[in-house]
Amino acid sequence: MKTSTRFWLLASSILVSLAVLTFLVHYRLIDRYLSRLLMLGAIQSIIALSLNLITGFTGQLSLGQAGFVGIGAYTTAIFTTQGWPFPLALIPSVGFAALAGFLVAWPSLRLRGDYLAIMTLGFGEIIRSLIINLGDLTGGASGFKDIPGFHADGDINRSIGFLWIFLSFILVTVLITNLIRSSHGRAILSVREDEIAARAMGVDIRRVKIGAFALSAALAGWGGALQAPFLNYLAPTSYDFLKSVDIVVILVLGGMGSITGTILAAFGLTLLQEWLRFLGDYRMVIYPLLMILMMLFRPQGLMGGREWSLWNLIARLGGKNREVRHG
Amino acid sequence: MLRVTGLEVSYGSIRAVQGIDFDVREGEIVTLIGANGAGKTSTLHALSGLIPSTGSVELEIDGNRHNLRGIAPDLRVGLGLVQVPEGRRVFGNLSVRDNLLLGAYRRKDDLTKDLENVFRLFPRLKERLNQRSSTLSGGEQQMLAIGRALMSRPRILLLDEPSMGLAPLLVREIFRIIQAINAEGVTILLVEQNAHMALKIAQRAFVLETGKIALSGPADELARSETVKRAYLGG
Amino acid sequence: ADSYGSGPIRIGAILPISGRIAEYGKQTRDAAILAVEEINAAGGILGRQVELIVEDDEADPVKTANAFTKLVERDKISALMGALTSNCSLAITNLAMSEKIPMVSPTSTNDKVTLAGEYVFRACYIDSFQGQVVANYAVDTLKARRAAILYDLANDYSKGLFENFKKVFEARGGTVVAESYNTGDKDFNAQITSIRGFNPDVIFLPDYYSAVALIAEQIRNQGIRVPLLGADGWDEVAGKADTWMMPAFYSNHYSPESQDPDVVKFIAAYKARFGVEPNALAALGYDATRIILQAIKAAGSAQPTEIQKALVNVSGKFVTGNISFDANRNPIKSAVMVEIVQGTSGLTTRYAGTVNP
Amino acid sequence: MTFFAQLLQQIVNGLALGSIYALISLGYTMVYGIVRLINFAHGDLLTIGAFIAYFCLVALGITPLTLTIAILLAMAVTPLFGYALERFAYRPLRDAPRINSLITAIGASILIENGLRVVPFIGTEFRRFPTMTTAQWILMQSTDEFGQLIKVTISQTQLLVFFVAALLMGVLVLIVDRTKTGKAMRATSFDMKAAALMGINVNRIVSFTFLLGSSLAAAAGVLFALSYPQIEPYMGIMPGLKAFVAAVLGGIGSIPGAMLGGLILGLAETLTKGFISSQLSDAVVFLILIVILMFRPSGLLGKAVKEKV
Amino acid sequence: MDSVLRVENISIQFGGLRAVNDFSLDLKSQDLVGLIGPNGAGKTTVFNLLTGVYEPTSGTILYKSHNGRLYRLEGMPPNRITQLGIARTFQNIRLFPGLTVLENVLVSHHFSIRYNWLEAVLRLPRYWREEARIREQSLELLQIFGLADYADYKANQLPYGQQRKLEIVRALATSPQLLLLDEPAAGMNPQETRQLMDLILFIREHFHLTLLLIEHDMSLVMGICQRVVVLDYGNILAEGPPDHVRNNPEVIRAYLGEDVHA
Ligand SMILES: Nc1ncnc2c1ncn2[C@@H]1O[C@H](COP(=O)(O)OP(=O)(O)OP(=O)(O)O)[C@@H](O)[C@H]1O
Ligand SMILES: Nc1ncnc2c1ncn2[C@@H]1O[C@H](COP(=O)(O)OP(=O)(O)OP(=O)(O)O)[C@@H](O)[C@H]1O
Ligand SMILES: [Mg+2]
Ligand SMILES: [Mg+2]
Repeated sequence: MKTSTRFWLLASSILVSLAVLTFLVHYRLIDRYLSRLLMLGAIQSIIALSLNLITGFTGQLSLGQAGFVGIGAYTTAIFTTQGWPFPLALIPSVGFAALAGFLVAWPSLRLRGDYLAIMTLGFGEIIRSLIINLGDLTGGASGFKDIPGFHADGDINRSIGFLWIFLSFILVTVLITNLIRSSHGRAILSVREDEIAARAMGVDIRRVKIGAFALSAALAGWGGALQAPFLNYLAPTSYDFLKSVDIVVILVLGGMGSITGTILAAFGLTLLQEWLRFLGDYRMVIYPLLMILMMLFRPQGLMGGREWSLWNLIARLGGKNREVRHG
Repeated sequence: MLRVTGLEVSYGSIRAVQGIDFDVREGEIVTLIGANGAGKTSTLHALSGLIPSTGSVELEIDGNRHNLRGIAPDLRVGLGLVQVPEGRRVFGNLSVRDNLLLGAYRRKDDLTKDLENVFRLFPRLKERLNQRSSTLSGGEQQMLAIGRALMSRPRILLLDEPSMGLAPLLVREIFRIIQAINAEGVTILLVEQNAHMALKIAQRAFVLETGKIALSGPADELARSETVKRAYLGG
Repeated sequence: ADSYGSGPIRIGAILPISGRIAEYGKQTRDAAILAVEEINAAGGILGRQVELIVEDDEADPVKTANAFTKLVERDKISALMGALTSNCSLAITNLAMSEKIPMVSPTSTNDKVTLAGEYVFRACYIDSFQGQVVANYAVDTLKARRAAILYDLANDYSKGLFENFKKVFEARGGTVVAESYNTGDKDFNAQITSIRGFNPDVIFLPDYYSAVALIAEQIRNQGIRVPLLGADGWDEVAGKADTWMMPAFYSNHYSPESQDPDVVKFIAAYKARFGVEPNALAALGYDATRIILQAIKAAGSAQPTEIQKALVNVSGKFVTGNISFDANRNPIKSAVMVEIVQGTSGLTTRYAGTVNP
Repeated sequence: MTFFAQLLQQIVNGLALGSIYALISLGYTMVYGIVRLINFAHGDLLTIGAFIAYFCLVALGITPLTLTIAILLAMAVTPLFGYALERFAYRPLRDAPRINSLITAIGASILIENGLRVVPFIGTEFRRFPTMTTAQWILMQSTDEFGQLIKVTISQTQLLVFFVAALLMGVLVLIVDRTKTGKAMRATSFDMKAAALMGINVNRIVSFTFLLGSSLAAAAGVLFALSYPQIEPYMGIMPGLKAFVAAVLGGIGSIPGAMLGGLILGLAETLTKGFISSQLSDAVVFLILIVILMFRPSGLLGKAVKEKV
Repeated sequence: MDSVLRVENISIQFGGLRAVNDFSLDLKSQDLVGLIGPNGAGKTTVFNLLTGVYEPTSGTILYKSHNGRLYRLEGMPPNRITQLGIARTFQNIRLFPGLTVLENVLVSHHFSIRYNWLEAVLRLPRYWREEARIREQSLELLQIFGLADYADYKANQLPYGQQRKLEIVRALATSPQLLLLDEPAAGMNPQETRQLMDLILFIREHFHLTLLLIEHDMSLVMGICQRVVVLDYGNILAEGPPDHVRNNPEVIRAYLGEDVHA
C-alpha cells in the first residue's frame, strides 16, 4: 500500500469511529452518565499526555501541571463569558498557558531533578494563589460560575461537547505521536537520556526544553479550556498541588513515555474513581493501595514505555517505517 | 579455594554466562580473559553475589567449605571474598581516608597495620589522605579501589580490569602491585583486557567467549597458543 | 410512561462522605436517613415509600456534577438534597436548571447559590444575613467600634461572611481591619501580631470550628482578651476549646438547649438512632430533607417539576425555625446568638438571643 | 505598637515557625540524602508520632516528665512504621526508576492519611492535643506614645522547639559525619553496589536511615502538635510539603541546609503575612524559592556538583 | 589560516587547580594527532574546552569550518560547535541508553534536519523525504562499524566495546570535519584494538577527517598517529612524531616508564 493510502485509511477509520460514538451519544444509546465520564476521561488524557511530553519524554518532572490546566480553564471561562465563541477562546487559552510554560522553562533550565520538581510545584501554587486572589476576574475562592456551554444558544446538546472534546483528544494524541516519531521527538528524547551527550550531538537543549515546556503547557491549557464549557463551573481547588499529583499518578501508572498507556490510565482511573465512590472513606484506602501494588508488581506501568500492539499496527499503517521500540 | 560449577547469569532474555566451571587454588593468580561482553564482569558479580545466578559457588577458607548460595554480598566479604569492581567505583563523596576505613567496615580490630601496608603499596594515597576521592585522577582512584579492598584483609581478591584507562607507567605499576599482594598470600582472580600482561603474571588462565569457557590452561601455554594470539593478543 | 409515577419515590443526596470534611457530610446524611425513615415508618407519602440514594462528592465540584448526572440519568430521582459546600452546589445549580430537578442544599450559605434559578433552594440562611446578624450584635450588644477579622481567603464561606460583616459593621460607623490565611494553615501568629497592633474591640473569626479553636488559642496566647465572634461554622467549637476561649459569641441555626418540642423530639430521635448529639449541620440536613418531603406531599406527585412548584410555597415550622422561601428561594428564618460559657464538664453554650430577618 | 516592636515580634514568630519547619525537614533531607527518595510519607509519620504522644499524654496527663516520656515513646514507636514502609514499599523498588518510588511514596502517604481515618479510635474528627500553660517570656517591653503597653514575647514552647531542632541537627551531623555507620550511610548513598562490596549490609543501612528519619519525624510531630494543639489524620500534609520546600531551599541532602531552609521559610512566610499581604504569602514564599533556586540551583547549602565529563 | 584548528595558550582553572595551562595546538586538514599523558594530566579537559563543555579562563580557539569561515570557539555552546563540524566521543560512554542504536545515530542528524515540528506533526512530504535520507545515512554508518544488525537494540544492551564503536558512529553522523576521540580503545583487547586502528584510518580517508585522539594504549598511538602531544600537569611536556616522543626521557619518566614495548 502506498503511504498516502495507509494514511487515509487510518484517518478515515478514526473519523468513522468518532462519528459512530457521537451518534451513540447524541441519541443517548450511551447514557449521559457514561458519556460524561468518557468526556472527563478524554480531557484527563489530554492533560496527562501533556505531562507525558514534558516528564515522560523530555525527562523533566513537573509537579505544577495543574497550574497550566487552570490557566487554560480560566482563560476560556473569562473569554466565553465575554461572548467569545469557544473555538476563538481556545486561542488565548492555549496561548497564555504556553506563555506560562515558557516562563517556567526559563528559570528551570539550570535546575535538575528534584529542584526542577519543586520549582514547577512553586509555579503551580503561584498560579493557584493568583486564581484565588484575582477576585472579580476569576471568581476567587467561590469559583467561576455560569460559564457558557459548548453550544452557543445554551442548549445542552451533549453531542457537540462530546465532538469537541474527542476531536481535541484525537488531535492532541496525533500531535504528540507524530512529534515524538520525528527528529524533533528524538531530540526531546535525547535530552531525557543524557543532556551532555545531546549537546555534543548538536542538539540545542535550551530550545528543546523551552519548546517542550511551552508545548506541554499549551496542551495542558487546551485540556483546561475544554473543562470550562464542559463543567460550566470552575473552582480553584481543582487546580492545586494534589491535582498535579493526580496527573503524575496517571502518567506513572500508564507507563512513562507511553502514549497508549497514558490514555489507558487516564480513562481507567477516571472510571475507577467513579466506581469506587461508593466505598466512602475506604475508597481513599483502596486507591493508594492499588497504586502501591501496581508500582511493586508492575513498576514500568501498564505499558512500560511501549505502545499497545494495535497501536503498532496503526503506526505501521500510518508511517512507512517501523519505530517499534524493543525492550 | 574457589570452585565454580555450572554458573549461569541471565539478564532477561540475554544469557550472559552460560554454565561455566572453573576453580582457583590457594595462593594462585588466575586470569579470566575474553572479548567485550564475553561475560567476565557478570561472572565476578555473580561470585560476589551482586546479581542473581544459578549454579554452585564454593569457597574454601582454612579448610572450611562454604557454599555461597543465598549468601549476601556483605557476608561474602566477611568470608574473605572481595571484589575490586570495574570502573573503580570509589565513594566520590568521601575522603581517601574514609574510603579506606570503609573497606574495613566489617572489622573491629586495629587497622593501623593495614593502613600502613596500603600506604607502603601506594605511597600516593598517603599524600592524598584527606582529599575528596572524586577529585583523584583515574590512576589514583584505581589505587584507592585496590587499597580499599585490601583493608578488609581479603583471602581471595577479584580484580575487574584494574588497568583500564591507566597510563602505561601505571599499568605496569598495578601489575607489579598485584604480584606483591599475591606474594603476601592473597589469592587472585584477575579479569583483564590487557591479555599480554595478565598472562605474564598469572599461573593459569581461562578464556571466556560469549558466556562459555573456550580455553583454559597454564598461562604461559595459552600465551603461546595460536588461537589466543590471534584473537586476543593481536597476532 | 414516566419513571416518576410508580415504585418508591427516589430522592438523591450528594454529600462529602469521604475526604477532608467527611465528618460534616456523614452527619448531614444521617439526619436525612432519619427523616426518610420516619416518613416511611409513618407509611410513606402518596402511599409510596421513599428511597434515599446517597452519593459521595468528596467535596470536589467535578465529582459532584458526576454524581448529579448519575442520579438523574440512572436513578431518576425526583429531587436532590445537597450539595453541602457552596463550591459543590454551584457546580450543579445550572445542571439542576437544565434537567429541571429541584435541589435543596442544606448548608450552602454562599449568596450566589440560589441565583441560578427556580430549581435551586436551600435550608440555611445566607452569608449576607449571617454577617449582618453578627455585625449588628457586635455593635448593639457588645458596643464594639473596632473590629478585626481573620478569615480564610481560600474558602468562600469564610470570605462571604467576612465581606458581609465588614459591610454592615462599617456602615454602622465601625472600623475594620482584616487579615487572611489559607485553608489548612496552622500558624496565625503573624496575622495576630498585626491585629494586636490595631487594638480591636472584637475579633470576628468566620471559619469552621477546627480552625477557630487553633486561632483562638493563638490569639489568647498573644495576650489579646477581647471577645471573639463567629458564625454557624463554630457549632461544636465548645467541645474543642477551653476557658481561654471566652468571651466568645456566635450565630447559629438553632440552639440545642431550646425547649421547643420539635427540637427536643429531633434530638432524642437522632441520639437514639446514631448514638451522638446532632449538630447544626444535622439539623439542617434533617430540615432540608423534610422540606422536600413536604413539597412532594403538597404536590401530590413525584414529578420534579410539580415538586418545584410546591417547594416555592413550603412554609412551616422546622427544627431550625420557621421556614418559608423568599423570591430568591432563600429561607426566611431567624438566627440565634449563643455565648460560650463554662459548664459543668467543660465549655457549653448558652442562648443569647434571637435575631429576626 | 511601634513598627520596630512589631518587626521584632514578627521575627520571633517567624523563627518559631521556621524552627518547626526545620525540625521536620531534617528527617526529610536525611532520608533523601541517603536514599535519594523524596519520602512524601514523612509528613504522615509526623502525624503518627503526634497520635502516639497524644494517647500517651491522655493516659498519663501532661507534665514535663510525661511529655518527655511521650516524645521518647513516639520516637521509639513511629520508626516501626517507617521501617515497614521502607521494607515493603520502597525496598522492592530500589532498582526501578526513581519516579516509581516517588509514586509509591505518594501512595503510602495517601494510605496512611486515610488509613488512620478509618481506624475506629482515631477517625476523622480532630482532637485537641494536651498542652501545658507555658510561660510567655517578655523580650522587650515599653509604652508607645499613646500609653499603650508594647510587648515582644516568646513562649516556652517556641523556645523548646528551637532548641530541640538545633540539638537534633547537631546529633544528626555527628552521626552522619563522625560515626562509622554514618560513613556507611554516605557510601551507600553514593554507590549501593560498591558499598555492598565493602561488606556493608546495605539493607541494614537503609533501614537504619529510615528508622532515624521516622524518629525525627515523630519528634517533630509531637512538638508540632504542642505548638498547634490540634491533631487529625491530615495534619501532616501541609507541614510535610513546607518541610520539603525548606529542604530544597537549603539544599536537599544537606542537614544544616534543612535547618537554614526551615528558618528562612518560616521568616519569609511570617514577614510576608505581617507586612506585605497574607493573601499572597504562599505566592511570595514560592517566588522567593524560585528566585533562590535561580541563583543557587542546588539550594543554599547544597553542593553544586558539576558533572565531570 | 590554513589550519583547521588553532588553539592558542588556553588555560582553565578549577578552584585551585590549573587543569590545563597555556596549551597550544595547531591541526591541519586530515592530521591525525595523538594526545597522551598521565592520568589527570588534563587531556579530557582539553577536549571539553574544544567542544564548549568548559570555557577557557584565558586563550583563544580558532576554527575554520567547511566553508572556510573562521570562528572563535571560546564560550560558544557545545551544540553550536558540533554544528560547525567538531564532534567528539566521551571517555565514560555517554550514549542515550534507552534509545535504540539507530535512534542514537539519528539524533546526530537533528540539527541538519530540514523540516520543522509542524511539518513533522502533519507528516508533510518533506518529513518523509528527510527521514528516509537520514535513516539511510545512519544505517550506512552502522554498516561500516558492523553495528547494522544491532540497529533495533537498545544502546545499553550492547556490550562495552560495541558501545564504544557506537559512540564513534554517533559522532560521525554529525558530519564532522574534526573528530575528537577520547580513549576509543579503552576496554578493548589487543586484537580489537588493532581492528579499531584500521577503522580509524579508514574513516579518516573516507570522510576526510582531521583527528585528535586521546589514548593510553601505546600500540594504537604509536601505530597510527602522525604526531603526538604529551601533556603533564596541564602543561605540554613534549610534542613531535611518535618515535621522537617515545624516546624523550621526560616522557618516559612521567608517562611511559622504562622498557616500553609498543
Ligand atoms: N544490566 C545488564 N542488562 C542487560 N544486559 C547486560 C547487563 N549487564 C551486562 N549485560 C550483557 O551481558 C553480557 C556480558 O556482559 P559483561 O559485562 O559480563 O561482559 P564483560 O566480559 O565484562 O565485557 P567487558 O570487557 O566489556 O567489560 C553482554 O552482552 C552485556 O551486554
Ligand atoms: N569539572 C571539574 N572540576 C574540578 N576538577 C576537574 C574538573 N574536570 C577535571 N578536573 C580535574 O582536572 C584534572 C584533569 O582531568 P582530565 O579528566 O582532563 O584528565 P585526563 O588527562 O583526561 O586523565 P585520564 O587519562 O585519567 O582520563 C584532574 O585532576 C581532574 O580531577
Ligand atoms: Mg566487564
Ligand atoms: Mg580523560
